[in-house]
Amino acid sequence: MTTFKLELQHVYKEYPLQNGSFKTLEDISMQIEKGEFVSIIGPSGSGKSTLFNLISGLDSPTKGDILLDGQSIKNKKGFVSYMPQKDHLLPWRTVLDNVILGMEIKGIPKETARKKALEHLDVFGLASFANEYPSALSGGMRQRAALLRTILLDNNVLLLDEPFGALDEITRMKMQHWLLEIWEKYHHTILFVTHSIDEAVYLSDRVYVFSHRPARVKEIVEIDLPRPRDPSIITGENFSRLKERLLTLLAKE
Amino acid sequence: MTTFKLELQHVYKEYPLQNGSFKTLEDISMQIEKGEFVSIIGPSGSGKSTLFNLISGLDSPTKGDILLDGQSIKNKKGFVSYMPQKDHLLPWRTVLDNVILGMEIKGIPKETARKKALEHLDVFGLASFANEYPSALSGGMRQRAALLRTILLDNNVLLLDEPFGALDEITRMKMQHWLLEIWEKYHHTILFVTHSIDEAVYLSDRVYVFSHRPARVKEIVEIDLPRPRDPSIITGENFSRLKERLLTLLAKE
Amino acid sequence: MKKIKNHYPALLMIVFGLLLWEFFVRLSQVDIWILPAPTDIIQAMVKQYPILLDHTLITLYEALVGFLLAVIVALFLALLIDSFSFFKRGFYPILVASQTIPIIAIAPLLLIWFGYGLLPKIVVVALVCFFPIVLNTIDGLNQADSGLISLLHTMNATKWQIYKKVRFPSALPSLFSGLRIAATYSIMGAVIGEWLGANKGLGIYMKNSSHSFLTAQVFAAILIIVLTSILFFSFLLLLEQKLIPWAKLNQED
Amino acid sequence: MKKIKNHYPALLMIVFGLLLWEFFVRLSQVDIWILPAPTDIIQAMVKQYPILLDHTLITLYEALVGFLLAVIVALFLALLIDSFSFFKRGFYPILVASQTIPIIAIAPLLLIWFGYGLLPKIVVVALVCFFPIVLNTIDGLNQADSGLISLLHTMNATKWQIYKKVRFPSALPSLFSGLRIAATYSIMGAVIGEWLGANKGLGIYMKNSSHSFLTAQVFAAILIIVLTSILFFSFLLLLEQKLIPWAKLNQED
Amino acid sequence: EPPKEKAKPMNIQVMLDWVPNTNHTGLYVAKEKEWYQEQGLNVEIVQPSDGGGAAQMVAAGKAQFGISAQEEVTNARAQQIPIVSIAAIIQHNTSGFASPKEKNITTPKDFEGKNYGGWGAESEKAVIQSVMEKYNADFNKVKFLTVGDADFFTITKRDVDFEWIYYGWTGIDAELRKFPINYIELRQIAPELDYYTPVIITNETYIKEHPDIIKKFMEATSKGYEFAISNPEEAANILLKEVPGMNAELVKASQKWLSKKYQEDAPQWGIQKPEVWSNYAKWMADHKLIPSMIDVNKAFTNDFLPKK
Ligand SMILES: Nc1ncnc2c1ncn2[C@@H]1O[C@H](COP(=O)(O)OP(=O)(O)OP(=O)(O)O)[C@@H](O)[C@H]1O
Ligand SMILES: Nc1ncnc2c1ncn2[C@@H]1O[C@H](COP(=O)(O)OP(=O)(O)OP(=O)(O)O)[C@@H](O)[C@H]1O
Ligand SMILES: O=C([O-])O
Ligand SMILES: [Mg+2]
Ligand SMILES: [Mg+2]
Repeated sequence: MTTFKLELQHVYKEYPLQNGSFKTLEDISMQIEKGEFVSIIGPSGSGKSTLFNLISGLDSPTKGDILLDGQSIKNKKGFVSYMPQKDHLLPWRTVLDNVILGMEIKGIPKETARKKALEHLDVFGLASFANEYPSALSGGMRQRAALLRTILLDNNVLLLDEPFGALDEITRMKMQHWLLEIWEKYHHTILFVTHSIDEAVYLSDRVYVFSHRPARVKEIVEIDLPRPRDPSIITGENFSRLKERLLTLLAKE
Repeated sequence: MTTFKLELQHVYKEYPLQNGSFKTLEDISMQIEKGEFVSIIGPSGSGKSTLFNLISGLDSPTKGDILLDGQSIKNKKGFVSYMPQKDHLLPWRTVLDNVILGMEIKGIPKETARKKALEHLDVFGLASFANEYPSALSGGMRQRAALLRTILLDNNVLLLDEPFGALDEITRMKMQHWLLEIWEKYHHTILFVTHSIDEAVYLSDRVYVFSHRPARVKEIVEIDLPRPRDPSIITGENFSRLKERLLTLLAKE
Repeated sequence: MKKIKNHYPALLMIVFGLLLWEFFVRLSQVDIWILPAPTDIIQAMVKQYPILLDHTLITLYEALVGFLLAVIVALFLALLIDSFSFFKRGFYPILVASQTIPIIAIAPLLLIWFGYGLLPKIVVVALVCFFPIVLNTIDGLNQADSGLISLLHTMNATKWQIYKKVRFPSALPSLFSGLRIAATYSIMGAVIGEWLGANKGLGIYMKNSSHSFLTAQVFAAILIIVLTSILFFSFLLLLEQKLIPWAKLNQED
Repeated sequence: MKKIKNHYPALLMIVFGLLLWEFFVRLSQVDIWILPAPTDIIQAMVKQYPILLDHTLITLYEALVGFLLAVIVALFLALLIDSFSFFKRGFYPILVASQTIPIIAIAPLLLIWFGYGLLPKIVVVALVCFFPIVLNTIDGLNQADSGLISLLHTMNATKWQIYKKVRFPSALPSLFSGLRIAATYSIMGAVIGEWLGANKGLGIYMKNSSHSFLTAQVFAAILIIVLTSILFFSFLLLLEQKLIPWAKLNQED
Repeated sequence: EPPKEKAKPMNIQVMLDWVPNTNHTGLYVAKEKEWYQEQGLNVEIVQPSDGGGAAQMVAAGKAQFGISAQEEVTNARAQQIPIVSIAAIIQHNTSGFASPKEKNITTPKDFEGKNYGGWGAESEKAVIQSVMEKYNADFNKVKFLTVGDADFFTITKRDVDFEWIYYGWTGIDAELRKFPINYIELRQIAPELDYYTPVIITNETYIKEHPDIIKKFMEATSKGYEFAISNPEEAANILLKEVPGMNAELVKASQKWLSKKYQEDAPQWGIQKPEVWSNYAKWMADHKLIPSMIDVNKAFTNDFLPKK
């Protein structure tokens, strides 16, 4: 039996509500190998963010198990870098000090951390805002700061929940490009939630399509496009085929 | 001289910062006729949300004027329905009571407002969450609630700041469809910020392309596609041409 | 509910403390008029039960009426101060000043102004109680999310609507902090008020007992003060949890 | 800075109040030993200047040391209570109890335990001051955004790191509310402590003056108490604005 | 005699000097036996704050009568505060210096090197200085500790060697507790300090405007104290009934002791002698406790005592 980098085994999740409880995740299983880039798409409110909360140890599954390198990380924190859907920047820290938060928590000296972060601020278009408080940032800028904070946390496995949702297409493409570069360089394993089918196809090795709530894995679509991928492949035929396929799957919901 | 529904005349905006101040909007002029659907696209952090803050009267331009039906509404509130980029749901109100907030403020009795809102909750996929607090909603569900709240406010002019940013493509298409329906039925004038070029082209009569900060109007692209528009036009040639054009304009930034 | 339910640790600590106290007194042979043992206090309480009840009711009446008066005055003042920056700047120092004056020092003035009846006691309670309420209410009103307020502004909400729908609800937790502090002080305030000149009430009972060297009776009165105060405090805690149901969901850990 | 700068309204109201007082006393011919006019008070103050200074310094010393003691104890307790739910349930009622006991009632015990020196006064100040600080700190720590805390949890932050980076900063405004309330009470606390028995200090000065029917001197002492308390309060307000720079940006209106 | 017409009873407030104790028994007796009622007076007895306040209240006309002491009245008169003493509740000064037996303080000479616990007034120091000088003792060798409101038994547990007490209360309590003390009665060592404490006061305006009411009040009050003199046991029970929280044993013993002291050698309860007033005022002036000598004839009067 192979051990996967990240494996979900029959994960269930129920939430209590004002009136009764209801199921959010139903029997989710996933196998992700080291270095894979895997996306999840699914209807709004199906349970994607919930799944990330479970993997990151913030919440615990009602049933099932979550394995990292064959070891259960159910309820365990700190094994993956998680960028939540909301940016959660600390209002009392400048942009620079926000992005080094993860490093600081790992015990890296503040000065070292700042130096490392400053190298990246430019690519993220945040250089001139290093010393501002988050209240002076636009929505997209906040998201970029949150992404940089996640990457700098420097774990092997990244969970990214709609990291580019608030970015214009050009900035988004730049960020996508940069993310692929980082991924290839550091051999991250990435689990990626997006609402953009284009984005899912362009970035991923594999796409999990979730059903409506309670979310089940409706289909797993292999993205057999060659790497490295050039932005121009978006206009290619294979790309369109895959896109069509995913759209159909989602539309059926 | 014609009077426009909404007109911006040489609007400038500067913000103070920790170190000095800087320009966000530079000489923005726009003319929007009654019943038009106009989108704004531009780089993240260029000043789109800032512009909406000015039109809604939340903030005041450093220079220039803003006219509604020929009357200045600079610094005046309550003339337009504004859906900000952040959802700003009140944590102490249930979903139902959040969406009727605007109606309540207009003086509509709570029960009447609730009844009207309940009619729409289903289309928005929020029916079973009517009595939950916002903390139980997913990111996309929050956004839909915020949109419904804005529409129910029932002003002629709508400012929508990335209303569909957190929605999956299927839900997004459903919402787009619904928005066009509402728009045609009630002859709203809509100003729409989006990061999706597809979305801008599919929905708009005209697209304003903003430059990098400080934002100027870089180009105005007329979308001469016939209405009513079917989702299938996305694959058409005219659509692709317009999309290409906008992409190029943005990429040049 | 967490704070209210499961009193075991508190009970445990109190029982443990009482036992320690009892043993300490018994073993060290402290004179009963210096420090009576818990059993002595209970004995005194049982023996004096009808007299104590009489005095307790008077003190409670003063405390409750004074507290209610304080709440009314405090909310009114908080609103005034919050609404008009003129009042803020003018009243704030005066409010503070009102708290820094040792009440005992102006006892003769209070008597001259308010006589010997219940009024001066109620005034003392109100004086002691209104300050934490005002201060916490003002701070709470200021802590309201500026985004939510902006949203209501765009809807052209009146000042009062913004209070009702945003600033009051978000000031509630802070207001309740203030109410709890005030409740804590209210009964003690009544006792101090009685000290200024009275012929009934727990304060008088304590003073007379103290000068008759009946320390166990003094402690019996203190016990009643402590217990009723805690009851009052707990009641407010319960009320808060009833009035702020949405907070439950946010405060899981 | 807004609160501190621009004192005109406060000054105006105070000057107006003083004039009213002066005229009232002069016109109604109230005896000087009942209610001296402001000019009488100033006169007494000038005449007694060196003696008053002497007593004031002692009282201030007691107040400051007691306040600092209270801050240390309060922060320690708040942390303890916040960290261990056992302590929360156990200590909370005891804390409340500690505030409901009229200090005068246990004056003999304080004497026996702490003697006649500065210590019992410092203890009284600390007793009066620590409670609002504890309560506000605990409430402040609980108000921290649960999203931010979750984020740090995913980074496997230690409890202490979560305190340092999230919960303390977000508790700061509430903590300062508590500190300001405590500061308000501190000097009055010292005076009450002196009342219970002392050789020097404003409390003794007032008591002796009152015994000799020198009411103007009593009011001179009250004036000093009020002014120094306001100074202390304002200093904390300034400190708060220094320590919470990010709040400035959020609180525009 | 019953009132001629059924007039509404007059509301009267009496403010005490301290917590209710056996010094006040006559008032409570008169109230309980409805002797005030018979005079058409509705009397309310009010306890003061720790800062005292009866003199101020009476002077301000917010209480018609109050309990005070000769020292306070003298002080007040020196500040032009128009209060007047209308009866001495106890004929002689029953206060003195008490100390636990084992401290061996039997004369003022023994005060040297000891700690005195008091309430911090200048007059205390002057009194102690006076009596010590009579015994050629060095006043500077006494250490003064201000202990405020705390009582004899508490403070002598902690550093204090001797305190100034009322024998009728604290002294009796020591007897009951079998707490051996040495007691130096003030009037024995300094006859000039045999001043009246406590006294009943009213104010000058009230005397001018309502002499009749004062007469009625004193009529009933005298009767109350006379009852306490002849029926200490029953009087004590009345006090206990009227005042919450008191120590019955102490009240009864104290009442028994005081019953002989209220009138003592005077022809009638309440009588005040001019020389007691002038001697003490002179002593206060000599010791700079008041800025100048007062007119003692205005400070007290026997006019309202019932004619016997
Ligand atoms: N309160 C503020 N103080 C200072 N600068 C601000 C403030 N609000 C916005 N800005 C700045 O103004 C610029 C424009 O911000 P705005 O939010 O309008 O951008 P946007 O076009 O909406 O971006 P996005 O697409 O990312 O939402 C940004 O550079 C931002 O940093
Ligand atoms: N704390 C909670 N209590 C109750 N229900 C919750 C809670 N959090 C999430 N849910 C519910 O679980 C479901 C899944 O939510 P989740 O946030 O995982 O959706 P999502 O797939 O991320 O949606 P989106 O794409 O809109 O972000 C939703 O129906 C939501 O209402
Ligand atoms: O006056 C007191 O607060 O004890
Ligand atoms: Mg989500
Ligand atoms: Mg924006």
